[in-house]
Amino acid sequence: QIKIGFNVPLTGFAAADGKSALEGAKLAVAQANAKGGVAGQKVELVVYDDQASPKEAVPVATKLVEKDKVVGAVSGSYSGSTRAAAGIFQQGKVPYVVSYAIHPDITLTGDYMFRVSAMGEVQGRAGSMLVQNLGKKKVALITLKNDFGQALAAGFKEGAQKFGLQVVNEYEYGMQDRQFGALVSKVKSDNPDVIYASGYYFTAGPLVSQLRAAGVSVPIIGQEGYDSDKFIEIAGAAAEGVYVTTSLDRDSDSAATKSFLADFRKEVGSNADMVAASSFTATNVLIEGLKKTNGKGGDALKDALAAGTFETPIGKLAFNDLHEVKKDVQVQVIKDKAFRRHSVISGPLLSPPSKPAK
Amino acid sequence: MKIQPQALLRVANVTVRFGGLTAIDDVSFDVQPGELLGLIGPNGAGKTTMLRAITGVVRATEGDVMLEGDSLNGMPIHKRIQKGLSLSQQLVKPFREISLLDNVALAAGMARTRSPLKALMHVSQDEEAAIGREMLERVGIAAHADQKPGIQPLGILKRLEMARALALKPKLLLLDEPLAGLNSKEANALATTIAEINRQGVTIILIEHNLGEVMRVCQRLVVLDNGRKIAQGEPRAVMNDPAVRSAYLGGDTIAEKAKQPNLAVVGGTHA
Amino acid sequence: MLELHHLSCGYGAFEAVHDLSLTLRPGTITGLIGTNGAGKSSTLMCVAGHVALKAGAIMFDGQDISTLTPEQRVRRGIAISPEGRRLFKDLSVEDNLRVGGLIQPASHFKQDRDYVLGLFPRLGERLDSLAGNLSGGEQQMLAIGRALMTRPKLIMIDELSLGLMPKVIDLCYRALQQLRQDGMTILLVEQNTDRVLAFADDVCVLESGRTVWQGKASDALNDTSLTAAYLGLH
Amino acid sequence: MLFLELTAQGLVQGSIYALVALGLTLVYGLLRILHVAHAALFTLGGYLGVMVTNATGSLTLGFIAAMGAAGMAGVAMYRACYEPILKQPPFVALIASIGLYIAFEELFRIIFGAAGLSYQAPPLQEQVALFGGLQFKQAELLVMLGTAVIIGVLGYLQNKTRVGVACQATVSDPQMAESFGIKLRQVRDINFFVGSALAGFAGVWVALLNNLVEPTMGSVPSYKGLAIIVLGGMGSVRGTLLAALVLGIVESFGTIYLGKLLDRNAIAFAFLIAVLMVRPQGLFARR
Amino acid sequence: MEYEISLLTTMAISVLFALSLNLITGFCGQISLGHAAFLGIGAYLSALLSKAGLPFLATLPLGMLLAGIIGAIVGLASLRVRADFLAITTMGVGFLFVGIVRQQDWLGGELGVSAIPDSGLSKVGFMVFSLLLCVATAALCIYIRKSWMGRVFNGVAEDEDTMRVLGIDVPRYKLAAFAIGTALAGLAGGLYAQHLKFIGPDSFGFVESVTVLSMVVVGGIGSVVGVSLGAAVLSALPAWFQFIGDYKLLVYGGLLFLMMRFSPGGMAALVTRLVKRNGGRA
Ligand SMILES: Nc1ncnc2c1ncn2[C@@H]1O[C@H](COP(=O)(O)OP(=O)(O)OP(=O)(O)O)[C@@H](O)[C@H]1O
Ligand SMILES: Nc1ncnc2c1ncn2[C@@H]1O[C@H](COP(=O)(O)OP(=O)(O)OP(=O)(O)O)[C@@H](O)[C@H]1O
Ligand SMILES: CC(C)C[C@H](N)C(=O)O
Ligand SMILES: [Mg+2]
Ligand SMILES: [Mg+2]
Repeated sequence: QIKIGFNVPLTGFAAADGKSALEGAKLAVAQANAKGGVAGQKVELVVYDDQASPKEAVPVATKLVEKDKVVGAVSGSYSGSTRAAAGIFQQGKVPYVVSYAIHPDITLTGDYMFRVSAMGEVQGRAGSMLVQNLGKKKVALITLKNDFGQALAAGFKEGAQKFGLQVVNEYEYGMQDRQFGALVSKVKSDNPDVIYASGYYFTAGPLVSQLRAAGVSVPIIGQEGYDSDKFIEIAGAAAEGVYVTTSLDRDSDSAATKSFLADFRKEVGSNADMVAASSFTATNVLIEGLKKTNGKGGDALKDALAAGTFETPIGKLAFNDLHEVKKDVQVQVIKDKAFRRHSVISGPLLSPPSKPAK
Repeated sequence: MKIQPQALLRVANVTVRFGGLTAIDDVSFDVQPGELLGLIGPNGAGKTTMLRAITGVVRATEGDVMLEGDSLNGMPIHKRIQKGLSLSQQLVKPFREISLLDNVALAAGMARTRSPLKALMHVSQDEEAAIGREMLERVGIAAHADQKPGIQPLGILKRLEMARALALKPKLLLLDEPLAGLNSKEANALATTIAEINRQGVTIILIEHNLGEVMRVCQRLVVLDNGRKIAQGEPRAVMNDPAVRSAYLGGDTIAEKAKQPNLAVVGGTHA
Repeated sequence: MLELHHLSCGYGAFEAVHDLSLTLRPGTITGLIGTNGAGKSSTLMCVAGHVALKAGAIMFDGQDISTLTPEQRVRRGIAISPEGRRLFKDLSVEDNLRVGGLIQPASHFKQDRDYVLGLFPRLGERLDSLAGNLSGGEQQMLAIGRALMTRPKLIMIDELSLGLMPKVIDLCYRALQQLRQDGMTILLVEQNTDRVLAFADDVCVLESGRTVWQGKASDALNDTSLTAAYLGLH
Repeated sequence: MLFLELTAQGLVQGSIYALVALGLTLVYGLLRILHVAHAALFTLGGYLGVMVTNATGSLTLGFIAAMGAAGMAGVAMYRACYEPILKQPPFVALIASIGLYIAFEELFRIIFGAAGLSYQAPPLQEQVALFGGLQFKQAELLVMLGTAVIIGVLGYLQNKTRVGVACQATVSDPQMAESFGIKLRQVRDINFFVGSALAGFAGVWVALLNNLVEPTMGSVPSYKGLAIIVLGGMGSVRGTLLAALVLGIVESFGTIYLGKLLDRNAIAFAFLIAVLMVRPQGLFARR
Repeated sequence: MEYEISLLTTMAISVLFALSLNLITGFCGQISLGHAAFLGIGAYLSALLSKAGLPFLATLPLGMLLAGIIGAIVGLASLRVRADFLAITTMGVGFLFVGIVRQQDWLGGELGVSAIPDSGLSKVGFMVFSLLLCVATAALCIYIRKSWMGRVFNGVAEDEDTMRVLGIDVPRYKLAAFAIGTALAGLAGGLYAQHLKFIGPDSFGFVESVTVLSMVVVGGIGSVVGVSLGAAVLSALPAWFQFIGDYKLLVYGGLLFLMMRFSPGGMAALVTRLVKRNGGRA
């Protein structure tokens, strides 16, 4: 048996995403095993709950490395916990594939780190490009106060400067806020052309619905945090027309994407979201790497991952020298209660950072 | 008023107000070194408040309190205690988690506890325990030394309160109804103890409603009524003062009789 | 009226009162005396239902009330002015009296309050003060007044004269005599032994939780061995 | 205009705070327990409101179910959790309450799913235009109105009636309260029931305003409620209301004009600390 | 083995942290619901100074100093308010700390501080070092308990008004308790940062403050041995409970509740009771 580790928030505030991530990873493992596993052996996913908290992630990662002796690991968790775990995997020389945590320091931790998603800054820049593409100028920036939101805002502002957009006002709100009355009133009085608001579906749902209810009708741009059917459920009619920059394109022609979406539906019984797709991808990437090394971990696996290219539901991936991927950002728009393709953003603006010169 | 520069304690024109209520109204008196002064007056006259103003538990709204010529104004409680005051309260408040002896020893350790640093450097409590035992004996409850206050009856606690105040080795001891809750024999004994302590050089202000004992041990009386000082002087003379008699002793005057409530109202229904 | 049959009570394993039998005749004053720690307060609190009954029975008006809750006992007509006063410190004087009158119809309140204020005019000047801010004596008055507000058949007063000035003590005793005439039964705990012996009909002397003497107050005064040994009279 | 709107939004937020804190005030006022688990009843109310409304189509039924269940759960909490440890020092009850809160949060997650629930067709969402172009959702208007009425009634009960005095007597000295004919358990049960039902009531409103109930929705009220009763001076209905509204308005303006300097919680607590340093007994203490 | 080493280190740091709160809340009776802020102050200072090139060991006393000074300032606030008011005030201090840190770019803002340089001690070395500090702290606590300071703390915890009448400078003692307790929390913070190599504002929030308070209370407030036990057990609990996965926090919350409900004196009381019963049988 080949063991791969998986740290994921199953309890605590991020449990909903954690559940989705776990389903994605489990699907990847099941599919691999159905096809005969790796080097004739079955793949086993060792799952630990990290509560999305750095403090809990450290013992979890240590346990995976020391006790379970996993050959590689996948993060199905948020940035904070993933960062804390990263150091331990790096020290243990265990390749660690990160699915959707966006903190820049993760890949900087060392060469055993890999990330399959776009970093926050990159996605923020893509957001600014979308504004440009929509032909809008005056942006109200609403930022979720955590590492995710802050990274997005930084990227967005960087892009905005490049495109000559005007950020009329910038607001921040907390992870636990659900009532945005004051903020909405103020945004309304700012009278922007477009709103760029970061958040997770559980903050974005109420935010968008409250904006719309107050009569703010300008386009709203969200990002991968919105990417869940729950967002549409919460925001209801208000969700219609909201743009989302993400890594999953529901209308993709790619076979990998199509089969993933179908398989997920069949196995889990609900629609896959970005978190599920990313975790599936990360797990799959790791398994593909293992196939190349015949189940060996360590340096061999690291090199195999670094050298490989992977067909995944979120596009064709290859890692750069910092082990970040360069890929296009998908813009989805909500139409008739479903995520639909709007456009794809690509170009040099989306280049991930590469290894800092020492 | 005669000014006596050598007064140990001097209360000068003190007024205490609680919101709209004037509990003490422009009261002045002196306490001479070595004196045993009785502070008496009707319920709610302001006696306890007076002691509290002296110790700083309540702030005087106006006026000044001076100990050995130094003004105590604005001085926090603990400084006043360290300067030589000590208060035995009307409502007893022992520390319930520790024994009676430790209660007294804690007070006796004042030199050690003056600053946290000093307190941190010292561990032994032997000396203080010895003082504690002595004080408990003095007030007659040494037999209970190792028990916790929680289960003690009121009479014991009243005396514990006094032992604790004594353990501070005060120059001026303020006693608020130390005899309350004791039977006449015990009250008599404790009053004698108080007089004895006084003879050993501790100046004392005594609040008491037990007039028999007050008359027996006090050298001088100050009488408050409704926040005002209505009399002071030699006990017998004060007691004969008609103002004092009517406010405090309730001689059967005609007016008194007329005010007697109609007692039949309550209780009759059930009987 | 109130009959204690071989009553023992205490705290946890500790027995504060042993085998106390006492009968209060209706419309009389009974004094309960004894040194500190004798068990007087414990007896009162046991009758009120707050100290655990370990053996024996409490009969009131011919019925066994041993198992009733304190709340049921006061409705039967037993009121207490407890040791330590135990006022509702965060309530005003008037509200304390109001609580006293809770078991009576609201319409009685004004009348009963005025009676108490007539007894203790000092309280009338402090109606809006919080009970916790009252002076010691004022608190004692309020504790007694609050008990009276229940219109009890039996009132138990612990340390009646504690903290009261001589004039008010006189008043209280006179009021109690009047209440007795009106048919109320009174159980008094008092350190002021001379006073009790002069006023009470019956006395019971406790010592370390045991009865050492019981009988008519007038007889107690004549029993010199008793007065010398237990009552601290000279 | 913006000023008016921000004030109005502050009042809406404040009303929700008031409803949650009010239940806490009743409990705190009675038992001096920092009843963190109160927020779990708020969440319970939210869940039941959404589920019953979704199942029956009637919001009224949703309210009844939410308030009834939260009220009963509150009484059960008192009996099972607090009554046996009343004599213990206050932090014992605090930690028990926190444990209970965590357990409840997890139960909600395990039973109802981590992602939360929403109304299929959220009621009371229409906009109502008031004077001066001020706009409200129906739900927002109703929550303010409801809060005002409830506070009025409770304030009257607490201050002017025998029931109120009886309740307060049990605080200072429960034993003596019994000795004056007060049924201790009954008084406490009723207080817990009413306070908890109010939390459930608030839960339904929040669900209506956000169209979302989640296992963690009680975490902010769990501590903000405590902050409000302290700010209000502890135990008084009127003080709690005023404190909640003031805090709502402070947050409303604060998040807009100070949001870059401090987050919402920090603004609220900075205000709280500032007030307590000047008035250690709270804004509206009776003493 | 490394797993056990890491777990043991975590436990040692938690015990130290819990003891530091016990000094304030258990000994001196001043309840604090924002103690994690001081863990944070120590952690941030140590992390930043380490990154600036200072040797790890040198950062610890500095962290203690800063935490202690700020602790004393918060202590000043505690002089104004009491009991539940103090609990909520300190809770506010915790929120304020997190709110301020979030906004400071030089503290890493939301992103926190990572890549904290290694102490140079090996894993085992660091564990031993943490354990030593933890034992030293426990010894200090026991000594304080026995000293006159401990007696005064006790009195202040029970009835500060009466302490004043006994001539005790209550404010200074409260400040002393806050200063010592928060300095020790700062020490724990330095170890924490070094152990996790990553810190962010969320690691020092309300949840953390509540967690440490539950360690103290579950252990048995005031009892040094009890609190150490409580902190050791509660800090390792999530790791031990991995096998129940989804029910982890449910069980954790349930245990907190049951413990308080059936053994309000905490583990200290539980152990005493068990020992007594067994002794009785033997
Ligand atoms: N903190 C306070 N707030 C408001 N009023 C107070 C306060 N303390 C005392 N008083 C009032 O001030 C008056 C004087 O009270 P004080 O306790 O000094 O009386 P006293 O002379 O000691 O009476 P007693 O003999 O009954 O103990 C009383 O009427 C009391 O109600
Ligand atoms: N809560 C308690 N727990 C344990 N023992 C108690 C408790 N209260 C009182 N006792 C004990 O019960 C005995 C009787 O006390 P009680 O208070 O009834 O005496 P008392 O006659 O009223 O004395 P006093 O005249 O001093 O008030 C005493 O030995 C006392 O120590
Ligand atoms: C669910 C995701 C949007 C999480 C996010 N990328 C983070 O790192 O916090
Ligand atoms: Mg007095
Ligand atoms: Mg007694």
